[in-house]
Parts: sequence; structure tokens; C-alpha cells
Amino acid sequence: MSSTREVATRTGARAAEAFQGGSPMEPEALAAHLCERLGRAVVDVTVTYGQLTLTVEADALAEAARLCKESPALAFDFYDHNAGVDLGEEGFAVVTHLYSLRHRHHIMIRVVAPGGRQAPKVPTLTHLYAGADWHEREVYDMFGIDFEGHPGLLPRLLTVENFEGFPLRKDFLLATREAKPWPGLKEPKEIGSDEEEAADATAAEAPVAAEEKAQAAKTRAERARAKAAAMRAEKQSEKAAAQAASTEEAEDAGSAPAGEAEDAQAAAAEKTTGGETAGAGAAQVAAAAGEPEPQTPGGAADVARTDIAKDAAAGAVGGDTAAGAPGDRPGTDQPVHDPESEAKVGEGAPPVPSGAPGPEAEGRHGGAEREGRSASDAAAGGPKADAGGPTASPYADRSHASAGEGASEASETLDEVGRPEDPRPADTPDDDTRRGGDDS
Amino acid sequence: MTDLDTMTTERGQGLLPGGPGEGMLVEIRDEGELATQDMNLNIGPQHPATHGVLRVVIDLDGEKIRRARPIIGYMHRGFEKLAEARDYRQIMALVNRHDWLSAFNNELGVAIAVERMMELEVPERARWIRVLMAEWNRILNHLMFVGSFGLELGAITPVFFAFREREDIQHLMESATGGRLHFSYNRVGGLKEDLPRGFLAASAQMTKNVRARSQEYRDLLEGNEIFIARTRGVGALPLDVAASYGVTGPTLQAAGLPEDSRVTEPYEKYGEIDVRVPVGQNGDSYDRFMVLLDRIDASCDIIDQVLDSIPSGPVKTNLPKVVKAPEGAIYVRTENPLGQCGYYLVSDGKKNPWRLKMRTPSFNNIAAMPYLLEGALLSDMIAILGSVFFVVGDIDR
Amino acid sequence: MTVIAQVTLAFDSFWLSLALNLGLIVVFFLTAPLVVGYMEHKVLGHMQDRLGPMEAGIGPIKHGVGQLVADGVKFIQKEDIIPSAADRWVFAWAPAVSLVPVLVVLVVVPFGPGVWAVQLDAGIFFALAVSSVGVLGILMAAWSSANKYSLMGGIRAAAQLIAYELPLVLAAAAVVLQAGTLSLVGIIEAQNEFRLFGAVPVPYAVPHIIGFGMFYVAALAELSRPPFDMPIADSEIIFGHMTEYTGLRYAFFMLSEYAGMVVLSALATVLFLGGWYPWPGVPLPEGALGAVLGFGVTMGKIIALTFVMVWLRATFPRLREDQLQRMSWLVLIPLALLNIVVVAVAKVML
Amino acid sequence: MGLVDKIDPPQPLKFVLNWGRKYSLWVMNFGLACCAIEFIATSAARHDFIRLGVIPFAHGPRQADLMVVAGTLTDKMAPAIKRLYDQMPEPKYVISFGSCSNCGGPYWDSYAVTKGVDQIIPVDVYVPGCPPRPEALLDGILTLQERIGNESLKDRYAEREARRPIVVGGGDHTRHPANDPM
Repeated sequence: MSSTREVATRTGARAAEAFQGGSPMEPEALAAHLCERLGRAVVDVTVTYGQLTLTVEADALAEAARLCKESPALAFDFYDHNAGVDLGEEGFAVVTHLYSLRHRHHIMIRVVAPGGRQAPKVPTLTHLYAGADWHEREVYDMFGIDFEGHPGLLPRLLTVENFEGFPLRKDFLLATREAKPWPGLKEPKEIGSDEEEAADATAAEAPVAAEEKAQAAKTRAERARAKAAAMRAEKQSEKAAAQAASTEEAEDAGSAPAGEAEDAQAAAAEKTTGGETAGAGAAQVAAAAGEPEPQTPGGAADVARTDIAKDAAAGAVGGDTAAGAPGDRPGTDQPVHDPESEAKVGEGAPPVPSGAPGPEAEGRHGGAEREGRSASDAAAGGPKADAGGPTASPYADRSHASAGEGASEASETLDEVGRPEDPRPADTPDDDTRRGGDDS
Repeated sequence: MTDLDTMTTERGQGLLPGGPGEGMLVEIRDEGELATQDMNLNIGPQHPATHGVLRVVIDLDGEKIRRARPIIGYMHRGFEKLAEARDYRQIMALVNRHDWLSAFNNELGVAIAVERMMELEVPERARWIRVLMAEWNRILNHLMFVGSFGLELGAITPVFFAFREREDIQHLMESATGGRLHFSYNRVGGLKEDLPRGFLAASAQMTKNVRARSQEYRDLLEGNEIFIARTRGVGALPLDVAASYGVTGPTLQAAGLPEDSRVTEPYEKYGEIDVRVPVGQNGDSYDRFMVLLDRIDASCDIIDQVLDSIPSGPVKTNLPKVVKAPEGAIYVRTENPLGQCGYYLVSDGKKNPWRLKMRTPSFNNIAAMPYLLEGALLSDMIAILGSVFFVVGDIDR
Repeated sequence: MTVIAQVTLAFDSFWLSLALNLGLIVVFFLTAPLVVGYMEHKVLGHMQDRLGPMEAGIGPIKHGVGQLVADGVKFIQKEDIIPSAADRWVFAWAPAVSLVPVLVVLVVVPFGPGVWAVQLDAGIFFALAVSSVGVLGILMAAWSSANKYSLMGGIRAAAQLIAYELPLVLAAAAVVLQAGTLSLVGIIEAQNEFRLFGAVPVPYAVPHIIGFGMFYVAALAELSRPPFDMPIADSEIIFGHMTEYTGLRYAFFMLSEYAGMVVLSALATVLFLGGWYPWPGVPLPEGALGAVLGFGVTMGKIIALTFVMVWLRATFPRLREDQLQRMSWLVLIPLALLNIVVVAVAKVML
Repeated sequence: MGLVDKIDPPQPLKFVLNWGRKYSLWVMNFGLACCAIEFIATSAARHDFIRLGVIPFAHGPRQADLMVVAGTLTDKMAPAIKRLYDQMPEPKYVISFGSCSNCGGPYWDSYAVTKGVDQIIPVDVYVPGCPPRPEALLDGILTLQERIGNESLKDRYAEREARRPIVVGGGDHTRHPANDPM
């Protein structure tokens, strides 16, 4: 049968012409072509690594996409994907990537969603590309960006139906990471150093926070964040220290003395900065209940490190974005403070999981409930009832902590999880993370 | 479902006592003749046909599918968030897990992205070896689907044959990478280590075996009347629809377009060798499967070329321990076995990415599923699901 | 005068002989499927580069001979779940309904000279009539499970079994026409005397090659064996009517499937392969020895036919329901009618 | 059920019963992620756990005796797996195959992953690794078979009753499989 299908054997470019009459346009030409049609709507044009990124006004996105799709010279008929990006204070950006099967050229149309972090909005492209549907739902799911005119962003595409928060926002904390430090060997904890005490001091506050239940969720969130920052600073320094110290990387040290030396300096510098900022950060945060701190320890440490390290440019950038500079560079990973979500999160009760989706949801075995299950249970959609129990736990736990309700919360629950016959010691996450860890 | 109506007396009454009965009483359409009603059937999330945890909710009229709604997310593990919390070395160990059948190709994309941003000069040998390994991984992946597709159509033997080859190839790759499934073999700036002695000779031998044995699958399925009856003209996907959904890989090539980023935008060493892109004619299940079989042979050809022209030399560049991509954004796409995988990497100059968006092939391919399923028979759904090759982890990440 | 009759003459008690016969039948009914099942395990395994079960052995004998025994022992211990949404009584009795007909058919099947429980003059009629009752059990199971997959499986099964009952009966009818008797034993004897063109001694399979093929295909469909296993297609509708069954009830369904393989193979043997005669015209020794040899020959032919069923399972994908129906109504049934006409004409002419 | 879990049968009978359960483990592959591939590899020619009487032909939970949870269990999937487990008839066994289903594995810090399937259902054997090699699964199966070989159902059920469900962050205990009416 394979003989019935004609088979193309050609290398790169030649295959392109053989199949599509089209000819790719240079990024600059593309940009010019679009700029003259879109006029003032084009905010910015960047060509990096030979890739065109066209930043347009939000309300001009649909028009730009329509142009790209319909004008024969461009003929962007292929919807590749769109990606949300967290810009920090500035809000969110959505980068739509189109491709032309005929001409074989790319374009990335970038839009900064108006509405800041509170109510980001972007026009939909579903009327142009069928593929945009799921991608936009995903972006909503991950960033909470509303696509105007989209047939239906809900139910959530990837996460659990009643998931709280938007995971890919920078202010969405990973509960487990807040609860317990990175278990990998390559991470700071393994080598004792002077600011470990500082970190422990910060860490020690978590249980304290647990005792005083009266304290508002806000401050607890702050603590968790402070601890995170401390840990971050700490990690970086330790990483550098580890290079200088640990023996298995000796051969690399021999091969690249220059880099090593610099990193060693960096390590020294970080030790100091990271250390004191960690302490300071904790104190300052404990004091400052709520208003966005100008520079977290993490930010400070980054500035310090990057200044010393070779890439001064990135350092400078890291610095002033930490100070909250506008412009389409991404900010540092300073936790951005969002009063609204803070409030929502504070008294966010653990959601009741909707359980297995509905009575018909149960795969191949209809509503079959075990004899002895009450009929009412079956009527109520057995799965829900089932899931009500232990199943509830994972999200309940997560939605607590991911809502930034503090490390102590999560750590308690983790204790509950641990059981005597629990063989996790035999198979701790480090097994797995170390695989990734030990390269070179 | 007409057969059912004879049992139901009037609307609102359960066809069957209790649970699923109610499910069957979705809207009663009176089309003049005997009022028929659709049966709302839920396939998955744990169903043999959805190899993995995909879930499809379909409205059945008899055996004909009126509406189909894929529900995804059951394997969503939050890779993109975790990537922001890890540095580039650790990402290498995580990125290969979302599409567990093309681990090496996944690592490759991230490695290339970071290297391009850092403007690293990757050693020649490393780049050749990457092509070699990527193709082996491609064959591994395709063998899996050759087997599983047969299994879903009721032919249980191909999967066992397929795993016979898979085991050999996995053994080969394990000798170099140390992993059977998740070879964390890529590093930013090269590879973990050089190939073991005798690997190239073993590869040369293995391509011979794979070619010889891929003939067996053809013998088993290609000319098999029942197989043809089940797949010919089932689930045909026209090109324009495929494009608007962003469908790539064998599914797109079966529709007749040799769109393959190994050819159109060669990365690593693909530009220097002949890459044969098999295409189908009418993009139905049969073509998709045959394209898959052809791709196995095509990959064997590529491997042979690589073996001829692979130079000696170092396989990694010396980098500082903490790899930091300079600030900026880049989009890299690699041709994964299942289709085109894109990596949109935004860096703020730190050791871990600010944002790493993965555009995975299965996500787009499955998005086109409603189009393919509507109007098909229930049995055809199995053939379609099996022939639009997807990995659930690759959908949900 | 049958062997069993000989034994029972000594006691000369109707009830005793009846009990003895039925006892032997039940023993055979419980063991033969195990043999077939074990063969399927091993044959599939070796066709797929596997070994099949190896560990579960009976005493010193390994190679997984105890696999199906172990299955049985396990099924006894399994929890018996009846879905709360199910129709209790129908659900509970369905396995028995699908199991008993197979057992009843065995009563009339002759396994060797004198090795049968009852000889009916209308044996083939009885066998085909009873064997088609099994579908009732499947329908009961499918409907009462309160499960959509089961329901679809049941509907598919009903359509399929009805569609293939006809070719089965018509193919058998042609043989009856040829043999001139409805008695299974009579058919075997007639085959023994049969000479093609008055000279060549061949079983009916040769002149009735079309009928034999049809009978076999129809039998596969009746048993919903691959490639005709849509009613229990595991990757579409998970085991169809068996989806909700656990433990012993499920085991009954499996048992009836494998026993069905044996029974229909036995009928095919009787109708087309000359029954207990190794070859038409080759006589068997009188008495017990002949009975044993005849039984061996019959079992050999049965195993051969079931082996082919397993072989098909290892080879073919699954057909689609509508394709199956088309094949039955548009191909097999017209062919079967034509076959009967041809046989009748030939019978008159020759 | 009934009798077997109330009384302890005499030794020879008990041996036969255990032998039956030991060598007839119809397995339901709860294939979730990467580990599912290794599970299939274990069933295939090279490793072939069918030798051990582990029959992978049970496609539904109703016919399964052994559930191998292979892969990452996400919060969205958790209700389904709980339900499928409930639908398996006793006596039933669970093998947690791979780090993800043991404890979350490489996704230990993910917001969407259940850290360990034993939060949802009781697990008999844990097989570590990411993914574990097929040999590891064979080892796990042998361990389970050994355990079945000299277990007493009565004690097993008694221990099940005794074991408190592991509940993180609340939830009613009555729904735990241990407390299901047999």
C-alpha cells in the first residue's frame, strides 16, 4: 500500500518550494508590511534571534490576526499557540504565535492585556482560528485572562473544576515548596553555612504563626513569602558555595578556572547579601502587613549577585525591574502583591471537591454502586459521595496553602499524611530530583 | 437511540432503574417518526481505548456519534509552573516526562532554546549524536503506537511484536544514557557524556533489524482486509481544518502536506542530511497509520546517514555550574515524534526561566477531535482515537 | 448398545444409568473448557513470543497447567457484587441461562461409538435449537446490569446472534439433506459410507466446503469470538454484557464461552469431519477400545478446530458491527440458500 | 464473600484458596503516565508477567483482583481512581508503581498532583523508581504473591477494618473502602 502514497525525499529548503508556491518573508519585511496596515496600533516591533515579535494594542489584536490570515502575501493559516506571560506589576501579556504553511514564516503577536492584574482582558481569536479555543481556555485557566467573545472559558480546561487561583501567576505560591525545602542534594541545605541560622530563624516563625490562630491570614501569607524569599537567597549562595567546595566538580573547576573564580566571588557576595536580607526580609515583612514591599530579599540578592557576576547587563535589568520599571522586559521573581486575591484568599474556606464528574461520568461501569450503598447515595451521584472522603484531602490541603495561608498549615497536613508503614523513606523525592540534579 | 425508545414509555421516565438510566434521558428529539433520544455516554477517564486518562463525553444516536466533547486535564501536572521553580539542569529532568514516549526530543528542545539564547557553540559531535538519539527515540515512540493501534482495533499481537523491538532499542539507548524511558542525556551545551564504545556499530545493526521487522507489521496489518475495512476513509482530516487547529506530525502529513520542522527549519544537523517525510493522500486513519510505519523506515535512513558522518570530538562545553540564559524571549520548535513541539522561553537572566511555555503537539491534535468524531460510529471512534496519535501527558502537561 | 449401557446393564437401573451419564457429561463439561482455555493461553503466548502462564502448576507439573484451576479457585472467593441499580433477579440468573443450554447440547453430542448420553432422532435439530437459547442469557445480563456499555453490548449481541443463527442452521440443513437424517449419529454413519463420485471416501467437509466455511464463521460469530467479538469488544464496550459481573457469575460466562467453543466444534466435527471416524471407511475396533479411540479422534478434531479459533484471535482485528451484519445478510445467507439448492440437485442427480 | 472473611479455614483448604488467589491475579492497569509504558513492557515478551499468573486481560474493575497504579495521580483523577477501586470486588490488592504514585515523585511540589495514591486507597506494595524498571515490577508482584501465599483473609479484613483511613484536611471516614460493607 505504501506505493500508493507518494513520498517526498528532499532536504530542507527545496522541499518547501516543491510543495508550497509560497516564499517566506523576512521578519523586517513582515513587520513593515503589517505596520503600514495597522498604523498606530503597533506599539513595538522586536526581532530577536531572527524571530519577529509584534506588540499591538489589545483592541487591534483581532484586526492584526485577520490581516495576517487573509492577506495573501502573509497567509498565516496555521494557529501555533498562544502563551500568557506574567509581567509583574504591569499585568499580563499574551503572545499569539502564527505560522504560514504556505510561506513558512512565523509571527508572534504580543498584547499587553489591559486591566492590569485585577481584570486582564484580551479579545478572542476563536472566530479566526478554531485552534484558538483550547489555547485561550488554557491561558484563562493558568492566568485568569478573560478573552472577550470566547464561546466559553469555563469549565476550567486543565485544573480541577473548582480550583482556586491561577497557577502561573507569579503570586501563586507552590504550597509544598513553602512547606518544606527543596529535597534535592544539590540544593543549599546540604552544606552548613553561616546564614543557615538566619533562614532557620525565619523558618521557625512558621509554627509560631500556626499557634496564634487569631492572626490574620494576610500576615501569615507574608511570612510564608518571606520564608520563600529567604530560602531563595539562601539557595543561590549555597549553589555557588557548592561549586567551590564539592569535589565531584573538581574537573570542571580545572577546565574553567575563570568562571569558577567569579562564581566563588559571587558566592561570597551572596552569603553576605543573602544572609542579612533574609533576616531583614523576615523582620520587615512581619512588620509590614500588606503593602507591596519594594524589594524582597530575593530581589536584593539577585541584584548583588548579578552585579558581581559576568552578566552585568542582566544584573542591571534585574535591579531596576525589581524597583518596578515599566517596559516589556519581564520583572524579577519578586512576589507581586495583590490585595484583592489576598483578601479572597484570606478567608477562602477549603472548597468541597465536586468529586467524579457526575453520574454519567464514571467510565465504563454505569452507575453501578456496590449493594449496601444507599440508593440515595447512588442517586446523588455515587462518585461525589465517594470522593467526599479521603479524595477531598488533596485539594482541600492545597487550596488552603496555595491560597497563601502559610507554611504551618501545609506542614501540619503533611504530618498527618506520614504513616508508620509509609515506605516513603525508601523512595523520597530526592531519588527523583537527584536524577535531574547530578549532571556533569 | 431507537431501540431504546421502544422500552421507554414517556419522557422523564428512567429507561433503566437508577444511575445511568437518567443519563439516557437527555433531550428527546421528535423528528416526526418515532421519537429518538441520544444516549449520553462517557468514555474514560480510564478506558482502554483512550490509552491514558483522556475523557470523551459523546452523545450517541444508536451507534452514531452526534456530539463529542473531549475533556482533558486528568494528567495536568503543572509542568510550566514547576519549570519556573527549577533551574535549567533540573528542568532537563522534568521536561522529558510530559511526553513519556519522546523523552529525548523534549529535552532537546529546551537545550536548544537555552543554547540559542546563550549563543553557545555546541560541539559538532554532540549535535550529531542528538540527531541520532532523537531518531531512535522517534522509532521507539512510533513502535508503541503501531502496537497500541492494533490493540485497540482488536489485534492483540502487534503490541507484543512492537515491544520486542522496543526492548532492543531501549537496551541500546540505555547503554548510552542510562535510562530506559527518561534518558536525561541532554545538557545545556552538549550531552551528559560521550557514547559508549561500540554504540555506533550496534546502531547500524539495529537499523537493519528494525527495517526487517517493520516489514512484519506491514504483513500483519497493511494488507489485512479487516484492518483496511476498519480504517479506510475513517476520520479523514482535510488540510485546512488541520491548519486552523494547528495539527502537526503524522496526522498532518497523512493529510498530504510534508510539513516537518526537521525539513522546513532544520535544527541541529538535520539540514545536512536527507530527511524523508512520508505523506498520505486523504488523511484518514489508514493513511495516518501507514505514515507512521513509513516514518519508522525514514528514521532508520536518517540514522544510517548520521552513522556515516558522525565526527569525533568533545560532546559538551564547559559552563559555569549555574546556567543563566540572558534576558529575552525565544521560540524554538522541534519535530517531536507526535508532531511539532514548541518551546517559548522567556528569561529574565536568572538561573531558572521566567516563563517556559510548551506548545505540545498532542494538545492541538486532540483539539481537532470533535471535528473528527462527529458523525462517526462508536467503533470508528476507537480507530480515530488510536490513529490521531497522542500522549495524554503531552496534552495536559 | 452403548458402552455406558453395558456398564449400567449390570445394575439394570434406569436412574443409575441416567445419573452416570449425566455425571460424565458434567465432568466433561467442567474439564473440556479448561483444556481449551489453557490451550488458548499457551497458543496465544507462543504466537506472541511469550510463554504464557508458567508458574501456576499442579504439584510437580508446571508450565501453568494449573492456571485455570487457580482462576476457578479465585473466582469462588471473590466478592459477589450486584449493582444497586441492577435488576437483582435477572442479573443473578443471567449467567445460568447462558450456561445451561451449552450443557444441554452436550447431552446429545456423540463423542465416540456409543459414547453419548442420549441419542435423539432429531439430534441436530435439538442441538441447534437449544444452543440458540444462550443469547437470552446475554440479553438478560446486558439489560439488567444498568450499564450503558452492557446495554450496547447486549444490543450488538442480539443483532449479531440472530443474524448468524440463520447461516448456521442453513449450513447444517444442507448436510442433513445430504445425509438424509436428523440424528447426529446417523449423520456420522452416513458420512462413513459417503463416497465422493461413488468412489473417493471423504468427509462432508470436502463436498460441503462452502457449507463448512459458513458453519465455522457463523459459529465464531455465535460465540462472539474474534474477529466477531463486537458484543464484548474490550477496547470499545468493556466486555459488553459482562462488564458488571464479578466472581463466580463472571466465571460462568467465561465457562459458557469456552464450553460453547467445544460444543460448536463438536457439532462441526460431527457434521463435516466425520465424527469419531479417523477417515470415512476406516473402521474402529469394537467395544471399549473403539469407544476410547473414537473419543480420542473426536477430541483431536475438536481441539484442532478450537486451535484455529485461537489462531484467528491472534491474527485479526475486530470487524465493525455494521460490516458484520452486511456480511451475514448480503453474503452468507444467500450463499447458504444457494448451497442448499446445489446440494439438493446433486443429491437427486447423483 | 461472607464465609471466608468470618472464619479461618483449616490449613489445607486455606493453602488451596491462597494458591488460587496467588496465581490468578487479573490485573487492571491503571495506566496514568510514564510508568504505564513500563507496565506494558512488563507484560510484553521480554519480561512477561503472565508467566506468574498475572493476567492483563481484565479491562474492567469488576473482574480485576490487582490494581497497578502506574503513574502520576492528579487531583482531577483522584475521584475516578477511588471509584474504580471501590468497584473492584474483594479480595483486592493494589500495587503503587512508581515514585509519582508513591509520593508525588518529581512532581512533589506541583499544585495539581496528589502526593501519593495511598492518600486515596490502601496500597499493598510500593515499587519505587521513576519509572521503575520492569524487573522492579516483577519483584513487586513476587512480593505480593508471597504475601498472598501465607495470608489469612480473615486477618486481612480485620486489619482493614482496624486501619483508619488516611485523611488529609478532613473528610468522613465512613467512605473509606475499609468500612465498605462487604
